[in-house]
Amino acid sequence: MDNGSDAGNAHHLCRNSTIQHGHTVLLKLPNGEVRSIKVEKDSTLSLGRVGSFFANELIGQPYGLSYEIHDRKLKRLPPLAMQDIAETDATNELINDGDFVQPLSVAEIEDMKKSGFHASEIIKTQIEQHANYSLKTEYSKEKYKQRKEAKYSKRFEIIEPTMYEVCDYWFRKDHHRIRDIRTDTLSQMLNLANVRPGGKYIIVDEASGLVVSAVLDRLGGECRIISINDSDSPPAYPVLNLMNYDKKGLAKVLSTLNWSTAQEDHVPVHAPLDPTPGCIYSERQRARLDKRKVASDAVMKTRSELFAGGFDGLLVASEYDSFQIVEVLSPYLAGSAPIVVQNQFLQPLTGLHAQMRQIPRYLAPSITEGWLRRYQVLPGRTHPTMNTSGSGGFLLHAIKVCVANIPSVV
Amino acid sequence: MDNGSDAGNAHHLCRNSTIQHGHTVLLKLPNGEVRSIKVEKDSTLSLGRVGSFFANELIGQPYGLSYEIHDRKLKRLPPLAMQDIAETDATNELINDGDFVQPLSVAEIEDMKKSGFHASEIIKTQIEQHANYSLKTEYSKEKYKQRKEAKYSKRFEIIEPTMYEVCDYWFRKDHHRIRDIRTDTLSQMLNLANVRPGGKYIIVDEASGLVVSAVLDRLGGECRIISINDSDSPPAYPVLNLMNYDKKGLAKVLSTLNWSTAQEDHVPVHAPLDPTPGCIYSERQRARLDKRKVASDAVMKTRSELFAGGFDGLLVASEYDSFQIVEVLSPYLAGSAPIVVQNQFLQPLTGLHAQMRQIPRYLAPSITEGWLRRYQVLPGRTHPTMNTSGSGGFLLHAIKVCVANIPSVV
Amino acid sequence: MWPTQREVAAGDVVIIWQTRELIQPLLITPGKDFNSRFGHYRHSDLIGIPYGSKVTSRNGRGFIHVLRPTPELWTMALPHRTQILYLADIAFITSWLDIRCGSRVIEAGTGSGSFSHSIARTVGPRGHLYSYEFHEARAEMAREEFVRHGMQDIVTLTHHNVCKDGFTVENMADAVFLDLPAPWEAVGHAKKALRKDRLTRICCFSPCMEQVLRAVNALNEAGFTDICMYETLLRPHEVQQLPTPLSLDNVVSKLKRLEKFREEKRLRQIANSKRKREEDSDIPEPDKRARIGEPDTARDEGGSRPPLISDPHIPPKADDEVNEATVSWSRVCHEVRGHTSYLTFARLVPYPAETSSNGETEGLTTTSE
Amino acid sequence: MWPTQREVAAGDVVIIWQTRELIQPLLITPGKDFNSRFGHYRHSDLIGIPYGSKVTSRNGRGFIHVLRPTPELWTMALPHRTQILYLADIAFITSWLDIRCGSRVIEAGTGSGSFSHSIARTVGPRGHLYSYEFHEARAEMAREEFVRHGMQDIVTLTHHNVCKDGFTVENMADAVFLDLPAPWEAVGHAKKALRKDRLTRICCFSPCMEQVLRAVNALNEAGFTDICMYETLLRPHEVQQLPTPLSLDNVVSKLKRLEKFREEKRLRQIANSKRKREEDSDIPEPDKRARIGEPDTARDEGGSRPPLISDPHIPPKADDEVNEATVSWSRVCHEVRGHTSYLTFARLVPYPAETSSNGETEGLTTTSE
Repeated sequence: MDNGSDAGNAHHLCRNSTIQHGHTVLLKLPNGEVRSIKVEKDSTLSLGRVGSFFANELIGQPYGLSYEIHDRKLKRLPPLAMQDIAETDATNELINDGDFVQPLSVAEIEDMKKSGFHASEIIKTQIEQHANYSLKTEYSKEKYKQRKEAKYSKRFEIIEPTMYEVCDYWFRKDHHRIRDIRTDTLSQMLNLANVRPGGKYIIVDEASGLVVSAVLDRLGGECRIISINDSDSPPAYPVLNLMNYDKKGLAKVLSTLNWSTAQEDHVPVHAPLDPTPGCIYSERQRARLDKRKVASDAVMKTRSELFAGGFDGLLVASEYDSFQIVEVLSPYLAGSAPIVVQNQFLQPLTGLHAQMRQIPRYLAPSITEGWLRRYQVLPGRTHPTMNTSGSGGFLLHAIKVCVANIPSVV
Repeated sequence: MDNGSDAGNAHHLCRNSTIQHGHTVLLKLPNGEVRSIKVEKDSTLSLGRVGSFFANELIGQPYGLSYEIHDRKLKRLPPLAMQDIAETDATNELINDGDFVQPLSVAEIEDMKKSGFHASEIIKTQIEQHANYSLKTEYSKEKYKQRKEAKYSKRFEIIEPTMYEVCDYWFRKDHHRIRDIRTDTLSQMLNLANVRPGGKYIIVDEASGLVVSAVLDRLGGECRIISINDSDSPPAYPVLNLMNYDKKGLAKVLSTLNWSTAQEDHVPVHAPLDPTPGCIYSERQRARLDKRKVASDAVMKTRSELFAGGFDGLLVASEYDSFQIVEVLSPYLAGSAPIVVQNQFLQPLTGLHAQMRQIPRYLAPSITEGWLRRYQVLPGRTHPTMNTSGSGGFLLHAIKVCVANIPSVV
Repeated sequence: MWPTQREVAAGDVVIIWQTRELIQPLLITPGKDFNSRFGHYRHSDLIGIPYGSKVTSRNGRGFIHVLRPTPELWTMALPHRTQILYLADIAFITSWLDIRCGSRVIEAGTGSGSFSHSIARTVGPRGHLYSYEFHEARAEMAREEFVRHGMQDIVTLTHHNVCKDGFTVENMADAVFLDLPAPWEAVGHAKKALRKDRLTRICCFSPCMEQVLRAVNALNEAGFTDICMYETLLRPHEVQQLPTPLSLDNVVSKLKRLEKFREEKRLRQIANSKRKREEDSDIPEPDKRARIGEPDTARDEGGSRPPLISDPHIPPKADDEVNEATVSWSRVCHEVRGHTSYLTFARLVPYPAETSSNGETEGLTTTSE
Repeated sequence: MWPTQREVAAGDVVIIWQTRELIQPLLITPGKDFNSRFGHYRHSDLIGIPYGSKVTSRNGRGFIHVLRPTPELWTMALPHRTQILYLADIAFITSWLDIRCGSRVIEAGTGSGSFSHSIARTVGPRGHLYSYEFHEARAEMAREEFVRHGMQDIVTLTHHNVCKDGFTVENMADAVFLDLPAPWEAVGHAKKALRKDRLTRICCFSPCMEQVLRAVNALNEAGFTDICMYETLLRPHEVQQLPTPLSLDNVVSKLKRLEKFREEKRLRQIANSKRKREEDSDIPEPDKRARIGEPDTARDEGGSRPPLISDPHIPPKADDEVNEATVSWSRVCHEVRGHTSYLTFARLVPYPAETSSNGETEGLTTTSE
């Protein structure tokens, strides 16, 4: 059973099902906005207009429930039934297209003036806009009312940090930092890479750790991941923060190399790791030496693990020349292992495709683009959302095969 | 009123509303296939399994009706009501996905054998497939029945050659030859180019004449078109054949230059067009000289017309370097005239965009991709078609502006 | 419709293009000024200049483009009275309904007039648009707009509830377009208005699926055939000029230099610390010494990084040999329109059964036109 | 599930990849042969080779790739018993339903097992899939397949009409997936099967909109919340190696050469004809002469064109200076999948009201796990 208590287990990086001190959690506000907030014991959490409450109120609570704030105390609310829900598009639709339900804005009046309309025409329009509201269908009125309600409600929901929700949150918040990877594309990456409990994966993740987090979450840590980055420091994977993993448990399943240490002919420039005989060291210096040795040993161990090969899949979301990446890392894949490369542009994958299909080691490279459509399903008002994301990224996938010619004859 | 009789009028290239001797018409067969056929007086037209009939039966008939063949005679049929219609997807769906309603095919049996299945398993599957049929929902049974019916019906429909139908026919028949221009994209081209009665347009049409035909059809010939092609012969515009235009009327609204004669510094290498004094000419030679002179005069006149400029729009569907095309032809556009360039690939338009936006003469170049979705709307069975076209082409549009700096001060 | 002469004249409605997001109509009125954050302009200075001109504000605050209105530009510039129709829908509907020069078309309701302008342009003076608007003030505004745009001879606007009262014409329209909340209530009236001597067409424009299902049913019951439904959208692509993707070689050489630099620094620090220890050998507590030295070292390591060292949050893409090459890549814009409305189409076929008592078995007849 | 060892062993199910369109499963059985148009192969020759090997037929007729099965490859290779689920839907449903290592999942019906294989792979031995199939023979085939694929410990298959008889488990599933013609009939049963101690999720997979509307209603009435609906598809892009677009300069120079050639030819013909006329001056009828000469000239003009002259139906792109440069351009394949099904999702929230009599006003409680 999922429970935060066994997060330290080497084989399990379970998702926390209750909120604990120090967790970063996602909250959905009445206007649909999702915000991340750190729950520190004994602190006060402020949600702006929605109100403030004591963090301790949340600690120990399960994820996924809704609350209302009353005098800094939380009251658990029943989930909203469909008839109580405002339009999915309420905000966008009214702002972009539905100006007609609002009186003329200052900008509109300015525009009318500039367009040579007489003052009388402007006043007429103003009146019309108001009249308009009373003429609107029940449907529109309801929308307007609900939007007003959303503005003033004190309701919020703790979002369960599933991979889907975390990806969706980042895609809305800052799609550039996750390289435009939308929920559908991320899901396809996991399936195309045959991510399964017990698997070993090589991941190049310049998507703020989204791909690494997704694999870890999908497998509850029952896996081994080597991630390759481009920096001399361990990679900053801000997405991973939302998973609230135990650091020690994480270190057991996830190791990192960079493009230099991932080279087989890499010669570390490091100093002797054992104390130089005859030198006197302070305790701190000794501790530093030890730490260096531990770090260096870890890199050496990860290198050996990478070079030993036999990995079950390669997932790439990187800004660098993707053909080079695939060429450098595919030797460490087992035969029949999938290769999945993501890009927010089509053109680099087109080039990658043209290069890979020249090489027999890569079977059947294919490029796909995800297409996703969300619908509003309120009674009598079913339609796709009026606004949507234009692009959720592109994928190239292929299968690594062995080029050695094995003949067979009947 | 639309009528073929006034096709010779210089200002009208009306669409024919009745079928005449010599017309090429589109017929829709019971299986949904659309075929083009030339209606020659006193001939017999054969529609394969559907049957044959005398061409004269069709002459004088309006477009858009349905018939059944009885003893080489046509019987006019009422249009099909919704409840009599087979699934839009019937054919494709059953072939691609619905193998389950069919007994195993020979190929499937072969595949099962190869996969190491025992004969007993294959027989079991066979039986299952049959059992399956009896278990199917009423819905599937109906589909199956209707498909069978479609196979044997003698019904056919004369399609009215609207621009929409003609584009759709060519898109299905040979999308390469119309450069992947789908109905939605073609429609957008006409609107983006502000095609309106009385307008003058420059068109580069390597889409088998689809763009030229669309503009002519939209305006009923109330326009002037100069088309530029890449050959020394007049362009072959097979799409235009379906419009069944009167040749003389057509010549009055449509003239053609090629990339050589469209150059301002072009010097024709032509021989003297008047008879050489002292030479004796046969009647035929004289006629040939006259014809050469007429052709040459026409080219000269078209050149003057082009170089005089003031055109209302430029439409391009070409394989050549589109930036060169735009640069060569945009000087002949009036200020504020739209430029619309189509391509079946995105990449060349990306390049064109990058080049055009460096040049102040082109205002706001924008690239769009058409998206079109068709639904089946049978009672209780509403859904988008299971198969669809992946791409209907890309468009770049911009506005030609005047670069001369006009200052204004208050 | 809008004038077609080459130069701007007094009384013309022009489109002032300031930015892609700021496009607005302007009625050229001598004596008036046009003021915006892109400068101040006299209307009279615009008279006589060619359409499509770029005009610079003499005070140097900017420039504008003076464009000839088209229905497409008008749609980008018009004052929204209702949710408007956009290019993809208008273009597709026009084609499917076979609206051409000379067509007679019915639309209900007029709304913001986006469709009306496009259809009036297409049918021209030989055709006609019968436009119906239920809402009185909106109808009045549209009527004035049509006059201002010189469309009064092409468009007849009627303030009218077509669901209740039907259309003002009978047996004469080539095509009907219904943008109404309950199109099924107007389908019967539409059938009356359509001409019966040839194939005619209808389109219902409805945002919700439930409306489609009801409209389809009503069309079928009214005898319309070939009922089909479409959705169409434009996917706008944006082009970006980006540096060519860096080779891994650049990263590796940078990481190597970085490692070497760090190691040299560390050795320098050890040497320094050793020298200090030897110099300060009178001090008996090396641990304290080290403790004092530690923060320095830590600060040094953290604070005096060479410029090559990366912030771990920003991958270090730049290198000594800066990559000057760029590529033009494109992608669909991040946020795009995902839905406008469902377009339900149908045809009305002039089958003789309509006028004869024995259509089923009647032989071939030729309609006279 | 399928073995994970590196080499092919007897009894393994492998995927034989011949072409993109010809992918099939093979049960490795020593003594058997595999024959196809890409050659003949002994099963025993495949035993011991690494997965992912390319194997050449010794008779030189071709080669095959021997791949390790994955649910994705299986979906491409499986014998279709029903319309199957494809990657985009399976992947998205898995994510939305939060199916992970260790999850307990219900699916109805089993169908061709495409979804079952993917889910079994994902939940692994710590999780479980309860799969229900109404159709007996289909259930039997799936059961055998699951055994052949080593999935019997992960999947429990029940031959059962879930709409009528409900599920065999209660209060224990993390997620339910309904691929049924009338999912609304199973929604109540699904609610019973889902665990109540935490957030759980459901998905209904329906091709038609009318099914969605009914399912949404049933879910709402059963107390499911956050009801939403999605569609997802993959757009496959194809890459083409094409010649770089030709410059207009090439066309112009070609057209000029062509014009010159024609003119020279014409002058030659005139000269020839003149010479002939002078030679044959005893013949009194130049008209007839010309008439005789005419067809020759015509044939010559039409038949002996230089190779540069274009067929008017095929634009002449080639030139002397042939453009060797190519570009890699891509576009979406011409015919693609346009719809699979609508995915209706909902959540079941463990609100205390479920277990308490006064949920509306009850204060904050902490569920114990």
